Amino acid sequence: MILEAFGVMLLAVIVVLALDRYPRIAAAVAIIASLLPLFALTSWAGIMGISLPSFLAPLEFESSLVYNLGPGTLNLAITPLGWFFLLLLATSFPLALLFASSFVRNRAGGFYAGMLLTMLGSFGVLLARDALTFFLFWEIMSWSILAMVLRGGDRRAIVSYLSFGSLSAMLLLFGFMMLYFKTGTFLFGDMHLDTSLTTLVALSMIVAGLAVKGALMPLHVWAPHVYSRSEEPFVAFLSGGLSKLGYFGMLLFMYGIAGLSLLSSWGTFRDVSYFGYALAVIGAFTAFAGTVLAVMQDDLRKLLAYSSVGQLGYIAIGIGIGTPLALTGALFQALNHTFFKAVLFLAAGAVYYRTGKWKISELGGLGYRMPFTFLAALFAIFALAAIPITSGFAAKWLLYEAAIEKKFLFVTPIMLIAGVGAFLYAYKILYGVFLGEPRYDVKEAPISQLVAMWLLVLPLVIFLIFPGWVADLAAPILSEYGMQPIPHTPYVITTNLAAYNTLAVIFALMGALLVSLILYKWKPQEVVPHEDNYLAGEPPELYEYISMHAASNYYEPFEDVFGPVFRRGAERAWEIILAAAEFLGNGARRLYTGLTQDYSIYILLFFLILVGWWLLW
Amino acid sequence: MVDLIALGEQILLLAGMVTLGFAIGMFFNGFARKVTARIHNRIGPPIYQGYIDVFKLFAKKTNISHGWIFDLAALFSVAGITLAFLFLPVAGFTLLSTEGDIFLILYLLAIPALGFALGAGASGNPNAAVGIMRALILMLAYELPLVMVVVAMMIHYNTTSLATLVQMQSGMHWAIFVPVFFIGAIIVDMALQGMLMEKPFDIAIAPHEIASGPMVEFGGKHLGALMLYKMMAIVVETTLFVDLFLGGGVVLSVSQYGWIAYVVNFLVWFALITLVFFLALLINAVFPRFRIEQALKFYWKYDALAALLILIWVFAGVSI
Amino acid sequence: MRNDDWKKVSRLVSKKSLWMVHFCTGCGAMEMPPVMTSRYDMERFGIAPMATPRQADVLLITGYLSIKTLKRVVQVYEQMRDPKYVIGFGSCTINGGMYWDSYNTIKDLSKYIPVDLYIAGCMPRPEAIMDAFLKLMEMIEKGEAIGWKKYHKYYDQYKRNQRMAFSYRLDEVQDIKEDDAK
Amino acid sequence: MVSVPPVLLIALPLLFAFFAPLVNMWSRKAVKVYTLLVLILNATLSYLLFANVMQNGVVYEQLSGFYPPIGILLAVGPIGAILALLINTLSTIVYLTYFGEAENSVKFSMLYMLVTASSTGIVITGDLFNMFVFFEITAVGSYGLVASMRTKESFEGAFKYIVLGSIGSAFILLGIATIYGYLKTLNFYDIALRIDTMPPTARLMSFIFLIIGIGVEAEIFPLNGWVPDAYQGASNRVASFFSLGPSKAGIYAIARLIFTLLPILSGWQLALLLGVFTLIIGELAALMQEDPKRMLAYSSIGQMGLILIALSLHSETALIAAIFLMVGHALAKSLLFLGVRDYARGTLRNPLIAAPMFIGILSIIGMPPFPGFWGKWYLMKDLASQGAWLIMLVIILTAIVESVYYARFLHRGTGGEKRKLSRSETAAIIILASLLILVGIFPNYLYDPAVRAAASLLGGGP
Repeated sequence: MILEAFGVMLLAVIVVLALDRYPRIAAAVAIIASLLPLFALTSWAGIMGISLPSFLAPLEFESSLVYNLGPGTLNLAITPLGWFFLLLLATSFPLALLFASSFVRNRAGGFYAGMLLTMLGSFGVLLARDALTFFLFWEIMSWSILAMVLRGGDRRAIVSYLSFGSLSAMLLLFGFMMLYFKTGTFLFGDMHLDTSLTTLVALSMIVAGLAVKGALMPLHVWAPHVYSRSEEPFVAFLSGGLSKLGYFGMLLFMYGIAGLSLLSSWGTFRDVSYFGYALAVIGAFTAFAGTVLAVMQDDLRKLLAYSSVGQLGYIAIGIGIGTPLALTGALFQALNHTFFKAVLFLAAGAVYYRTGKWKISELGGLGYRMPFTFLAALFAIFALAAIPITSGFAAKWLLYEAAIEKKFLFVTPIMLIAGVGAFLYAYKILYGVFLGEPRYDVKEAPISQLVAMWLLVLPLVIFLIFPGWVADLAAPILSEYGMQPIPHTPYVITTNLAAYNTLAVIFALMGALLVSLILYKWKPQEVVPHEDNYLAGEPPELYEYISMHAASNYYEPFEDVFGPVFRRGAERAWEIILAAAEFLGNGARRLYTGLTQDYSIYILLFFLILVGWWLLW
Repeated sequence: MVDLIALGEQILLLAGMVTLGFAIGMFFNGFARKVTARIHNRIGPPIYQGYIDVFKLFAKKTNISHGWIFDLAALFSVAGITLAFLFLPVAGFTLLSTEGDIFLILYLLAIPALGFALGAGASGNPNAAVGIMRALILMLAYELPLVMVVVAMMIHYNTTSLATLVQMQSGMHWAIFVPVFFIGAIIVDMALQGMLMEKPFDIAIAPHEIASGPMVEFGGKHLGALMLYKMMAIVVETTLFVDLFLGGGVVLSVSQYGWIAYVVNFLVWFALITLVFFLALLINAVFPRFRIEQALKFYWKYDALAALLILIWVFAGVSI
Repeated sequence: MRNDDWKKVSRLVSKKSLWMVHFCTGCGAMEMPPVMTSRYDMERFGIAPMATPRQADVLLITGYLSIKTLKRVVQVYEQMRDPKYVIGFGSCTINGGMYWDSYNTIKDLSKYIPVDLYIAGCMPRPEAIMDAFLKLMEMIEKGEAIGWKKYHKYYDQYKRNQRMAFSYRLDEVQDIKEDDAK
Repeated sequence: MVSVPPVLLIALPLLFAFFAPLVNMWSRKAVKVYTLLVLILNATLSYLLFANVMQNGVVYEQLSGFYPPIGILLAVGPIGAILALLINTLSTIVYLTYFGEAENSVKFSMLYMLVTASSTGIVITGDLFNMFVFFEITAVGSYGLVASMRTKESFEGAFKYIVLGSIGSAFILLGIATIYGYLKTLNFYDIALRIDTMPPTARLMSFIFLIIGIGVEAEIFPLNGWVPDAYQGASNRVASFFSLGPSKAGIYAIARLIFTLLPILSGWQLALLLGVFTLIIGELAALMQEDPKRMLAYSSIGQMGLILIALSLHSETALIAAIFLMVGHALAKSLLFLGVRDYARGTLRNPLIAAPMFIGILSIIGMPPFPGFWGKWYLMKDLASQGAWLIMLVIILTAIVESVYYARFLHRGTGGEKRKLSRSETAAIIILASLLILVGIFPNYLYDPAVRAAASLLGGGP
């Protein structure tokens, strides 16, 4: 069934390519095709005892699919971990396509084809049960992303993506091959790793390769360029969905294949393996630096890109700590990030669709013009900033608890301060784009875009009320790793340190809002136009000469303090490496002088060297 | 049925405490102005001035709004600060604090701030935007030493729940009596100065520079709601400090002394938050204002460095 | 409680909390600091300076007003919320004072915005200012400070006068006069 | 299955090539069709031969009535069959593009047929001197093909090629002479049988002579000075043809040399070293190229290095990898060379060009599911099982360098106004791309022959 689904998707790729001139029909075909695998998977999951209504129960996953390809075998199976990420991807993907149906006008066929290919690749990765399958689908996904980046046509984006993608691929390949050298098999199920150095190096390489896609610093260089120079529906899926695959891989390799005991065998610090500790520290650094860089951006897409980098860092922290609490937190954060970042990128797309502007300092006042877009973005921003009226808080809370539980004294403050930093850029988006001086008289975004955004907001609401459901989803994953699921009910999550009851928060908030609403509605009010604003009494007719939108260089004092430290650090390093390669390349190029006599002398010299070598031997 | 009655009692208690909290907050407004006036060798307003001001603001005949996003400020700031208050242990009453922990409170404190910022931004006044920018950077600044000390404490006491923390400090085992957390208390008090936006950290409001910053467009009932928020925020933030370092003001055990304990604890709590606020006022009365990057550097250099020492101390203590 | 009683209570309380925005137009602003600081300390009566007209109840016009400044003053006055009061400082606001023959200053402030209270003198002493505030409080309590109501009632007249003042060309003034004639 | 005498593959195009001027006298326009028909015929024959070899094993044919080792022997093993099929099919496809051109040169068609035939000859012959002859024909034909553009650059390229090619031929001849002097035989298998009787000095000497000579044709560093200039000077069609025909024949000859003729340890080590150097130098030099054709030429050098590494590892897995790499490279590079005609902004705006070229690049940088990926995967697998981490590291680093310059290359084609290629060129690159996809998605169709070829080569057979 799943192979048929893949076949259908491939077919759909060709069909949408042919429908290049009819974007709407192509979109419809792509959406239908993107829903099919989900059905196929659910039916497959149903065979194995998973069905959608009861997907919250702990499950058994067994049977797998083997497909002999000649040079290798593809082993596919659905696992709890894969299932979790599949749900994220398969729900956000059709919605991104729905958004695209009104957003993408030029060369639509190529767009949908590329999107379907990325989806195909990511499905394969999630179902893979051996290294070959994993790598094969991983790279299919990787180059279809490249195809989408090419549509943007930005030099830095293309070069940085392809070189980092290649680095990631090669690290993975190297790692897989080292594991093959140690175990003689590519099958994940048969890999029994020992505690040798080779295994450690292999695992580190694999994790580093995966971290490239997960945009962990300092391997994140490609992400801002790619996120900021591609079409928004795609970026929404890339940042929301595909970047999670890196963390899926980390979970798979660190806990599914290597296992906690193996990781601990290389040394532990307070019951956390050094391996995990390093990952957590890198994750914390990423969370902080990503946030600081996001605050400094003026381009809306770049801001969101760095924000993605920062938020993904939290997932790495959770995976690094590696307790049930932390892993649940990491999965929860992955879930949240999928949806809120998709909403934010789509909202940015909707804003661009109406105004044609990306710069925050050039936008403004759209909150009253595009109220539904604004509200969706506001909700996503609440989730991003982990305000406890969305599900965003529960994930961060789990991670904080996990870090405190394991006594991560230096990581926890960094995480927390990165969380505060998120308020800064969150407000920059809100103010710069949606609040302040209304500069554009535009309509609300098209209905398809609104529907896509609001459907993506929905999970944020659901898991606000029922954070326990995520813990339910995480339970089979944890039990596969030999861990106990965290104690929870649908509303209450309990840890050794404290408890978090969402119902209490929600009801208290409702009560408080009710009281303040009564207080507020007590007196009538009139709405005045934006021009009626206090500017030391300056009369409104002067407003056409001055902009009242204070959004350019919004955090200038902040940039003065942090800018010298953080701006373009990793990028500078990458440029230096590239320059070194170019230096070597120039050297190699100069060997080809273009003179025939030189080449003849090369041959002669080569001959003499060979003879000399032989004589000496 | 019994459950319903218990629930009703609980809700009444919460409502009563919230009302009391607002009342104390309004009292603090007059108190602050009186204290400052006395330090300036003035007579100052009557101590009930806060009540009058709020009443007057809500009694204004006409109110203006810049649209529905602008109105969110009033709604969210009052509701959010009430929510934060409810999740704190106050004077021996746990209220809802067993349902959440310190991180929840830190994030709940962001609801009114973001709501306020939302409304201020929606007014479209550049002064408001600049004020919010300063407030957010200031928040980033003071949060670092604050969370460093809080994390050190949480790891030291091995809990993140404030209710548990207060319980562990009962019997006068206050955290402030632990030498290292005495330093911690000083650090957090510095952070509190920023949280309360008293001088030298009243950068966001700065009436003479940016026309009271975020509040520039708020008048009448909107300003009344914001004043309620500001006043309640003083109560919440000082209570947070008292809960962290001064055992939440709990001196008598309820099981031993019955209702007398409630009264005494309440009075002690009130005395302690007044004391903490009074300290902040003393600093406020004599200092000029920092620039925002000076504040950032102050917190991240000196305050955070001191907090780092505490972290290192706890680090050493834990690993032994 | 009847509506009138409520209004009375409201006035009684409101008079104890007068927030003012002082428009530093002329030399009168010089007299404000002594009033605010420890010598006279007007905060005793709940009077506090405010940064913006949105928050303020009292507008102080502290001296002469040029035409250009008047524009701003009107803008500020209109941004204040009801009930709002105006106090004119010194003779400049009453009859132009020492600028009585200037082409560029207004002579009678109450032509343009309703003034509840004038303080005579050039300059008025801080005691006079304190006295004015107490007088204003009294007026508020009695319901006599009704400048804001007058502004609503005679809005057209005030606007006309303002337009006359703002017009710098004679023919514009002529036009306004012709409009009035109709 | 029809049994096809292998000699037809060589003889027919040679023969028909000489008839081309006659056809030309009859009708100038018919020459293209005529050539195409010959090439199709040859491709069909090569397919039949391939099927035959796959079914019945190695096909031998002795020419001119003498028995081996005196007579000339044609021995078509699996690898020869694969390469013969590859060369003939692809040269047919590439020739298609000539139809889009107004120019109609009978000389070009003749030379094209000639080089096709001789390249095929190299891969199916079983005789050392015969191979030399074919090398000479290939080389001479290639000089002409390079120069057929009649521009300054093409003459320059052709001249360099002539000089270096002649030096190479001289070295081959020296090698052959050495071997013949000692063993009095030219048959591969005869030599292989009796090679141990040669004194080690002479053996090594002949190896050195031969590898230098063949290396010139197989684009091995430092013998490949002609490559960038010749590829740049040649027309796209010719460059494309070179990367599928003569270069593959050259690398095949090296395989033959190090597997059958002189299977000595130091030879493999030398080949490995050469492969690594060629890979590094080729990829690094390509990094700094602005001209797309020149860049592709350097990239070809790098790929040759990779293939040479795979060959010199001397294991079955690595040989399978080498075959996948050869096929992948032949398909992808000939595609790319065709696609880069007038390469500039806007080329990739045209989906019919962009998609095939994208696929070609993906195959070259080793992305699944294209032949290049299978090649790299197998090569790495073999290296890993031997624990050759250093070589793996080199391959990985060069792959990253490769992706950087291909990324720049791709960027140069984006944006701007949509550009077009002629219809026949578009058709050719689409066909090549679909072949890449087919081989990539159904690798087992190439995998089984490759396994046989590897077994046969390792066993010392053809």
